[in-house]
Amino acid sequence: MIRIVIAEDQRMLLGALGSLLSLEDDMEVVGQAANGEEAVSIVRELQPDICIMDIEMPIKTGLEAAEELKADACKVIILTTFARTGYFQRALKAKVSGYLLKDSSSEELASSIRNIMNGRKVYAPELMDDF
Amino acid sequence: KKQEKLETQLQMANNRISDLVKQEERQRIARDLHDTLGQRLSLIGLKSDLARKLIEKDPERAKMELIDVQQTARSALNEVRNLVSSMRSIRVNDEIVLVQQMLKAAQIEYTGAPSFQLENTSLFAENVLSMCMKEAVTNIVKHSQAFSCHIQIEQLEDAILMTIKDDGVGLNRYDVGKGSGLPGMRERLEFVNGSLEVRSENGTTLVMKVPTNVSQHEREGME
Amino acid sequence: KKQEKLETQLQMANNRISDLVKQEERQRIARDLHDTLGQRLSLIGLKSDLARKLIEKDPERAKMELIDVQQTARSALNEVRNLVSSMRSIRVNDEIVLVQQMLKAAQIEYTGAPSFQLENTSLFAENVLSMCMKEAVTNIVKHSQAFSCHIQIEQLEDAILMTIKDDGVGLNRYDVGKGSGLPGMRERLEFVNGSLEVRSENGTTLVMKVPTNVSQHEREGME
Ligand SMILES: Nc1ncnc2c1ncn2[C@@H]1O[C@H](COP(=O)(O)OP(=O)(O)OP(=O)(O)O)[C@@H](O)[C@H]1O
Ligand SMILES: Nc1ncnc2c1ncn2[C@@H]1O[C@H](COP(=O)(O)OP(=O)(O)OP(=O)(O)O)[C@@H](O)[C@H]1O
Ligand SMILES: [K+]
Ligand SMILES: [Mg+2]
Ligand SMILES: [Mg+2]
Ligand SMILES: [Mg+2]
Repeated sequence: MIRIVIAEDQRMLLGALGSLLSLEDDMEVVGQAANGEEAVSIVRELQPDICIMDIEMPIKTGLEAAEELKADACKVIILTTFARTGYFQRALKAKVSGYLLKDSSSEELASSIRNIMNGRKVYAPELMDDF
Repeated sequence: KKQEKLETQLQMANNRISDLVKQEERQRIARDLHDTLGQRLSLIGLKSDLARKLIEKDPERAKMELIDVQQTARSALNEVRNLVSSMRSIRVNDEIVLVQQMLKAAQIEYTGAPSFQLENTSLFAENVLSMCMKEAVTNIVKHSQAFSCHIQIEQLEDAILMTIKDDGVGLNRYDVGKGSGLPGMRERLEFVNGSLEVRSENGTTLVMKVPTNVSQHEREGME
Repeated sequence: KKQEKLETQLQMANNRISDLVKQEERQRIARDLHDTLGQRLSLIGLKSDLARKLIEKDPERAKMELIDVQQTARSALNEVRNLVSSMRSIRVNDEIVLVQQMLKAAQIEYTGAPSFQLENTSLFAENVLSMCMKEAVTNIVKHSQAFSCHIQIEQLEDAILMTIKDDGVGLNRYDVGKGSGLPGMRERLEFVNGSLEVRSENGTTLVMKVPTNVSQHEREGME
């Protein structure tokens, strides 16, 4: 089982994303966080394999949280709606394993997660060429 | 010599300003779009995905998710509409219709003209006049206890004068500054180099002045 | 007298132009948004409604409709993305980072400064410089076979000079006009009253000049 924590400040998105991933046979969503700070503490507590992180969140952004988790075993995937100047660079600096679009289909997301579990890195091309 | 230089400056300033303004305006809109629409569209994507997967496993929940999708699409559409209409300019003659409806609903008689003819006014200045008209009439409905309201728009040589008058309780100078309506009007008018005058005599009278574009003669000298 | 008049005209023209341009740009974007996003959101609303009603009667068709909904949401989001990125200006210091990555990937050494300081440059002019930088470096990566690339930006009294130099095979005058890159750069530069010079000497050197804003002294006369 791939154990996943999701951090997203938009409640409805958080719920939908959680349900979608739970539907995958090999995945289980073990925790949910509504901001970056919560994400860090839940990850430290539950030690999941993957943490999926929105960027724009209150208290602490997804990028800040990812930087804090840089040395942790948990792999971080950043999900975002739009590319913004500097984001991708910061994501790379924080050594995130994935940098993906929020509107990728759940099949794509699930297969990215599996690839990342196998040690690969997955970056959405749409997000790279205009950061 | 000096004159030629000024003319070149005028030309360059024109180019420069139009570039900058366009850029700034786009960026403002871009920010708006980003924040709200982007989120909603992502949500629609995820929820329709989820609903599809739930159809067999849990048809009742699938239905709930679809109600959310529909609701989210509706909100997003409203946002687009608001954004679009906030980007469109409001014509004085559209606003006057709305204003008459407001007054009618408040049983205040409207004694002005049913529509107006504006000349040499930039769309932007017209927009400002429309917004002021709306705010002034909202105040009349809310605060004046008036029986009637009169709106007059005069075309002067180099300005447009809009006068909005009611026969209600009037206001005193301590009232100005209590809310954000009158200060907002003044600020907008000053932005187009116009002015606002507030008088209290047998009710309230607001006089708003907006300069019109340079005359045809002068304009020819510029292009 | 005449001079004073011109100065007033300059001021008024500035205001008028900026109002109009803003308004035009908004309306253009508003039309786009309305036509594309509005359509797609309505479609999403309809299809999600339909899917919900089909869940029991025809689950397979419900699934198809939901695939459409998801696809439509994605297209809409892409449209927003394109709109937003066409609205965003590119700062020279963001572009220089990208350009260094491109060069690194092509194993061409970058020998210029890591970032630059621009003064008195309009966002728009900066945008043009960034686009030229990107195109010039793309050409170096594609055509030059160079070992190194040098970028220099100088602030002159009334202009910015950007020089991009490589030590590759160079080009001849028949090359200019073969593609759309160099002509596009020239056109954009001329649009901001700038210029492009192409030299071939131990590689290729492009010199791009963009006038800066009128100096402080002159500007004071305008306001
Ligand atoms: N036509 C009027 N007749 C009588 N009093 C008025 C009239 N217009 C404004 N006032 C007084 O002036 C005050 C300030 O008006 P203003 O529009 O600035 O704020 P507001 O209407 O109270 O609040 P808002 O910020 O919602 O506009 C009002 O609260 C009211 O007391
Ligand atoms: N740095 C360079 N070194 C060598 N040759 C160059 C260099 N830059 C341009 N050229 C030559 O000039 C030609 C025209 O360049 P230009 O950028 O206008 O078009 P392009 O790169 O061929 O196509 P595109 O329209 O995709 O830019 C190139 O095809 C190439 O032969
Ligand atoms: K990590
Ligand atoms: Mg968020
Ligand atoms: Mg008010
Ligand atoms: Mg080229």
